[in-house]
Amino acid sequence: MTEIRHRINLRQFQSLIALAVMVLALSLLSDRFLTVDNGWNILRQISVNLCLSVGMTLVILSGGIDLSVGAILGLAGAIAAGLLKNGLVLATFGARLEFTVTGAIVAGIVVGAAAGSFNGFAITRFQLPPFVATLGMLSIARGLTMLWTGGFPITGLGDRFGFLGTGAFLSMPMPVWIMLALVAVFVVVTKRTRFGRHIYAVGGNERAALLTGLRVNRIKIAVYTLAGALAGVAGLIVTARLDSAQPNAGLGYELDSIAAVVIGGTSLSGGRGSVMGTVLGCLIIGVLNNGLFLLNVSPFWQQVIKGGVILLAVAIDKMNVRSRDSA
Amino acid sequence: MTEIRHRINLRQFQSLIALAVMVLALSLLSDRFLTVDNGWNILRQISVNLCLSVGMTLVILSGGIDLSVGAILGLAGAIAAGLLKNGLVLATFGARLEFTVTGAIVAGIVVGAAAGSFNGFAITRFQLPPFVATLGMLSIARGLTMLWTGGFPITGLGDRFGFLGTGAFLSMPMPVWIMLALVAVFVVVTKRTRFGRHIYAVGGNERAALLTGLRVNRIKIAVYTLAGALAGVAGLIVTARLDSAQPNAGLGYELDSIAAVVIGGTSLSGGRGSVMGTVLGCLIIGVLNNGLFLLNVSPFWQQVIKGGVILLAVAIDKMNVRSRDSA
Amino acid sequence: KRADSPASADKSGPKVSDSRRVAVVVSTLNNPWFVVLAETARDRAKELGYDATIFDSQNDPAKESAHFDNIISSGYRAVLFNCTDAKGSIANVRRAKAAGVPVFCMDREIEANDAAISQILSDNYSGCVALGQYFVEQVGETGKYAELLGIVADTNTWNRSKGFHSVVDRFPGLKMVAQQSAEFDRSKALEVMESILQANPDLDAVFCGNDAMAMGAYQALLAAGKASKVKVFGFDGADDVVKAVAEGKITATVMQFPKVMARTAAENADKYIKGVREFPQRVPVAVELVTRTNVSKFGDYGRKQ
Amino acid sequence: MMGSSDIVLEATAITKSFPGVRALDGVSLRVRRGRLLALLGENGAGKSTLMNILSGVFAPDTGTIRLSGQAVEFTSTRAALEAGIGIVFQELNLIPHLSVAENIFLGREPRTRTGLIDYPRLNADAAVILKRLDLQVPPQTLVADLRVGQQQLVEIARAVSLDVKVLILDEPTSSLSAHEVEVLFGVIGEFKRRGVAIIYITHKFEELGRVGDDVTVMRDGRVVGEGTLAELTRDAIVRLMAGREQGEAYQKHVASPTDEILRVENMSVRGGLTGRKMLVDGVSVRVCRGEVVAIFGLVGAGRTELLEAIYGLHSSRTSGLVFMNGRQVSILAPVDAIEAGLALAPEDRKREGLILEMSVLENASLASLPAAVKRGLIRPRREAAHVSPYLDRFRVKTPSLGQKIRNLSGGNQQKVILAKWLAAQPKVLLLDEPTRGIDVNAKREIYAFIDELARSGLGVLVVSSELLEVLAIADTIVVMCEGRRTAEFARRDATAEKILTAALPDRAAVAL
Ligand SMILES: Nc1ncnc2c1ncn2[C@@H]1O[C@H](COP(=O)(O)OP(=O)(O)OP(=O)(O)O)[C@@H](O)[C@H]1O
Ligand SMILES: Nc1ncnc2c1ncn2[C@@H]1O[C@H](COP(=O)(O)OP(=O)(O)OP(=O)(O)O)[C@@H](O)[C@H]1O
Ligand SMILES: [Mg+2]
Ligand SMILES: [Mg+2]
Repeated sequence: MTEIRHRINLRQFQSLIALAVMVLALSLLSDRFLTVDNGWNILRQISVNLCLSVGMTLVILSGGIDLSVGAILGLAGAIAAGLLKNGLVLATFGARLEFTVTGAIVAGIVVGAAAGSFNGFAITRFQLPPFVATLGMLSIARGLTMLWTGGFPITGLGDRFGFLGTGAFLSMPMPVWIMLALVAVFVVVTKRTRFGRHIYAVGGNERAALLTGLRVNRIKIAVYTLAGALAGVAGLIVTARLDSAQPNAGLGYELDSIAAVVIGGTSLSGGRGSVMGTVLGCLIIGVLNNGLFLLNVSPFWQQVIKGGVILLAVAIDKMNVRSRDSA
Repeated sequence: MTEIRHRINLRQFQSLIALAVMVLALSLLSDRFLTVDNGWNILRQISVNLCLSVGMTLVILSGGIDLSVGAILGLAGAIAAGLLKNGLVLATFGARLEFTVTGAIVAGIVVGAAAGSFNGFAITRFQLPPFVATLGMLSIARGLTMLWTGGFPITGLGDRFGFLGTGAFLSMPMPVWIMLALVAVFVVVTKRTRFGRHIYAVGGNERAALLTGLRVNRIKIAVYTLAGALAGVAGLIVTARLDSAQPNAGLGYELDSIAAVVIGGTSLSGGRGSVMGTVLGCLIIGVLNNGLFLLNVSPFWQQVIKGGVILLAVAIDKMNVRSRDSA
Repeated sequence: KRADSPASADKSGPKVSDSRRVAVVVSTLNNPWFVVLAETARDRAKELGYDATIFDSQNDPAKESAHFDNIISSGYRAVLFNCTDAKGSIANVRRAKAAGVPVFCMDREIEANDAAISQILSDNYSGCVALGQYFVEQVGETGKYAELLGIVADTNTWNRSKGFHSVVDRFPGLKMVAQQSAEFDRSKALEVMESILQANPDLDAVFCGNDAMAMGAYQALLAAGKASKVKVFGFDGADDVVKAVAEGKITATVMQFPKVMARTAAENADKYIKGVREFPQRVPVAVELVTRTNVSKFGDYGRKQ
Repeated sequence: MMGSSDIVLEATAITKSFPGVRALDGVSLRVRRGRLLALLGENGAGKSTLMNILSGVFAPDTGTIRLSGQAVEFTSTRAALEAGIGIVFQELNLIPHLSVAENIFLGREPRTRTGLIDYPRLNADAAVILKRLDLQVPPQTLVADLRVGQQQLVEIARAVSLDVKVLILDEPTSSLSAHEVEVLFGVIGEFKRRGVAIIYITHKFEELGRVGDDVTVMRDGRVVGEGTLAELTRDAIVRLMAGREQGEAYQKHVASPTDEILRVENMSVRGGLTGRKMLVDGVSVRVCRGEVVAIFGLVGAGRTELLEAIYGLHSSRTSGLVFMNGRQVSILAPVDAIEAGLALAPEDRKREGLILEMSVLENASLASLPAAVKRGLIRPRREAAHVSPYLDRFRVKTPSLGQKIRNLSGGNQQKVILAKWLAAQPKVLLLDEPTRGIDVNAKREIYAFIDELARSGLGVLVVSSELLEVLAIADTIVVMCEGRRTAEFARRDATAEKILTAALPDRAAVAL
């Protein structure tokens, strides 16, 4: 029993080593890297991806995939910003609904959750493959964002809303607070609650989960809804940080997020992985990006190096696992 | 037995029906749709995606995924164009290697195949998850393309090379010829050769395939190499058509291609699907794109409608399968 | 034999169509500046009595190529064209010309003189030359600056960068300590700027290849408490940046006139359809430097009426 | 004894360890030309591991293998196959979406001169083999469309089509019907006559009398006994396997059940490809408190479908009524069934019963997690405390509760599934072939356990293809044939002949 615990920890330890090696190398290459300020920078920069990736982890653990998170991020941010700035015009009543900051935040998250649960319904009720369902949602959410914004950013959202992105509390930036809170909650949810256990079960063997009496469809809908809501939160952070909802916010973020999850050791076939792994995956990507900018590597080389380092990091990780397995 | 054959055919029939409904609807909505010219347009427009998607079908059938096809397309096109235009400067010999059109074409395909086999090696020898390996390759190939082109398009490649993209033979456009030839070859390969059946075996149950004595690693490497080579062909077509190798050619094509494969009924978990299904998938997407333009739908609404139609097409498809199952 | 669109190419001479349809093909709608360009062109064409549709090429010459195929085969009368690439788009324009569909370029040029009917262009290069000069004026002849590039595979990225450097590089005291791509994107610019600031806390200025990136960079400076120390330069003349220039947040930007270009292109197309054939191949629309001193004259993607 | 020249395959002092387990500890084995070596042992004794080593799946930690006197080291199953060692694994190893013929000849497909697969010949060759095994499916059928038993025959067909010196069969009959076993033995006889050496693993001793020659018994990764089948009695073997005196022979407690818990009326399941065929046709069953009802039938009789239908798995194509304690319940999904007090241990444990990526503990507690939850969170200690008694009762052999269930031997996996359900405290247990692949001692334990459960007031509905099992454990025996209920016997009236007659469709009766 203790031995098992041991092994699981070692498994994560591997990604940690890859991360540590990167941190070490960068500290040697740039004296600016290992500073408190830069630490906050990195954390702040990964906060959005991590929000998305926590939700993506749940989805992938349950055996699915979600391509729509980036688009939902954009939609939720745009709607929150639009409501905050212009309110909601209710044509039939000839009235305009004003939104407070809290109201706009709630609206953004609700929009994300709604889009996510639509994904969930398409996947469970209509049996669409998650890839197709969420690809459709990607397209729909992008279109809706364009229609809502007319293609123009919505800016000037005020300091109170901006606090979410640029403020700090106890000298820790708000996005970092939000991110840490979400990670904490979802580590507990995945490791220590029935719902979390059920996600693993559904991803590990859906048929067995069904036969054991799990409400597979409900679990899936919940997972996609959560992923949507988390994308909504990410959308709020992005919008607040920029003081502007960009119509194309979150473009391509789905791949970044899946990459973080997979680099963090979660299996794309479901049932295997962890939120903590995803945190490491995000950190690896974040540190790499930050390091390349700090070193002012030319943008052309950056891509080559980034690709190479990702391959290397995961390859080393795998090699260690293999050699231990056969030892 | 006949019953089973029957079912397989019916399964493809479903996508065909979805396609037929779309064609019918569009013919009623636009008198421009059902014309010979427009038919060629659609075929020419899907040719690049179909080239990529045939390779992607093999990869997905084998249980993998390839995110690098778009980037390889860009790299292969750029290298072929560069070699054709400027030759290869061999610094050590102080010489310059001139390339004929054929030479450049071969070089483009070889570059694609090489990048693909690198993917294959990373996946088999270093046990990287295909998602990570090909994501790394995406980044590397994009970076190499930038380095090779310096960020500028390579243009003025001449009519002989351009023929590949804009020429016609027996009044059928060359890209359509290439596409049809590739489809024919790979339908036969997947349905009637050992290699093809072994791809299904590896994707259907890798462990069983291994225990039965198939050379699983070799098969996988071959599959990724083919996908790379086909991406190379696609890169040549794009370059020839534009008479210009764009440094960012093929950006985001990987998702389009995976979408075509999945809409065509191939399962992302491997072992199930067909090249003909992918042809239908590409056609559905192509007809949809074309139709939306013909109908003057605003670009913002296009995205919403496109997403909705894809969901609908696949949902109807699924519903039919289900109702027959349970009837 | 060259016969791209077999049926139409076989007929000699342009197809005469009596439709009233005009296409607006724009490189991307993912940037409000281009939305303004496209929508103005469309609206002007509608005012002139045409049935106008916008096509979004999503920065992909291959998608643009597909649009042209569709446009040619469905009998559009003219194309108001904002190309994805100066070279990569030539083949498309030639194809349209061969099929008898006139093409009018807006904002971005194609590097051919015999393809488009006319090109109404915004000169990115010289705009950035002017910006570079103002940059030296404001920052002085010594200092450290960073540059945020747009999408590295985009020609305009490099036109702007080159124009800027053609001036600034003549002052050896001005040192570029970082040159990174933020892909014309506000949120990428924010992140890149954060990292650049980390490596170079003593930065004096930052030149951004477009206004979205300028706003992102400004946001990063604001958060780092350096907004007043570091001068930000943008390009485009987006509304919020013009406002920011007025408030002194951003030092300068360059106003391109999307609405002017779009209207002119639409009007030229109208004239062409009505029989006029004489058009100058290139009509440069001057770009103007927007600084705190003249900012009051600008707004709404152009000069205030 | 025979001369050593007869020895085809010889393994000496093989050891193999997995994390936390020493699966093999200095095992030696000899197999002779034209003879069948029966390899026996409890679940987890290391039989499959040894076979995996002989066939090149794993490399041994230490030890040597000699094939026809030559030392060999296999790096893959392909190498072993090329050297002449063929194997039918305990777990199915088929490609679901290839046809039966393609699966049989996978990697060895005949080709035409153009290099394409020669499908007419492939199918014809496959048809010949299928005929030999009396498997009546067209060679073009997709394997995914076959039932487990048929799939197992396809595996055997593949082995039969090989040209091997040594053939390893790891529990080949675990889901075969009596008739299919008969056919298989015919084929084994042929192989022996051709001089092929056979290693045969089974938990069903009864079979061995017909084909067996030599016996090797393993326990805890060691060989504990060898000899010819003639020398060793059944009792001696069982003693060797268990390493202790055999427990009491299983004695069923005779129940006189009265209180009905579960009643199924007129259950029908439509199915097949056209949806017209009746997989289950108007079957009624009644289970009382404390009663064990066994459903016997040949493979394909529709028993699995019946259990699944009761359990709510085919609600869209099921008709029929289910009553619990006299009250009608509506079961549209397994959740409803579980709420009503049912539990189903499915036939195909890997595909339907286990979450392979999860640990033993997590699998065992999955159906009764609320018991491990306190204030919304799962408490690992509570979880372990809750399921341990059940796992212990079945003597599940695992290095720890945290071991991945994937790494347990087949029999132990089945025990975990049973433990999982008992931890959820159902009223009626539906067991589909509960002792498939389970060793004699464990089987007896499970019988005793079923009996104990029944005595404690549960109702048990067991599907089994083993006549002896049915006769041993059931209070009432229901016989099914081609989807219909053909007979019902009380325990004291039942005889093997009567049951078999009821189970055979008319045409098969003629053939037998
Ligand atoms: N891959 C593995 N990793 C870890 N442990 C393993 C692995 N494979 C087998 N074991 C362990 O090795 C021991 C022997 O297992 P094996 O499958 O050989 O038993 P068996 O005799 O075939 O049992 P059964 O009759 O149930 O099939 C068991 O304790 C099992 O848990
Ligand atoms: N997935 C399926 N698709 C089509 N037919 C099926 C399917 N599953 C079972 N059948 C058919 O339903 C009938 C009953 O099968 P079922 O598995 O219930 O029999 P069984 O008595 O439980 O046999 P076994 O001992 O193999 O479990 C058989 O004729 C079988 O061919
Ligand atoms: Mg075994
Ligand atoms: Mg059954």
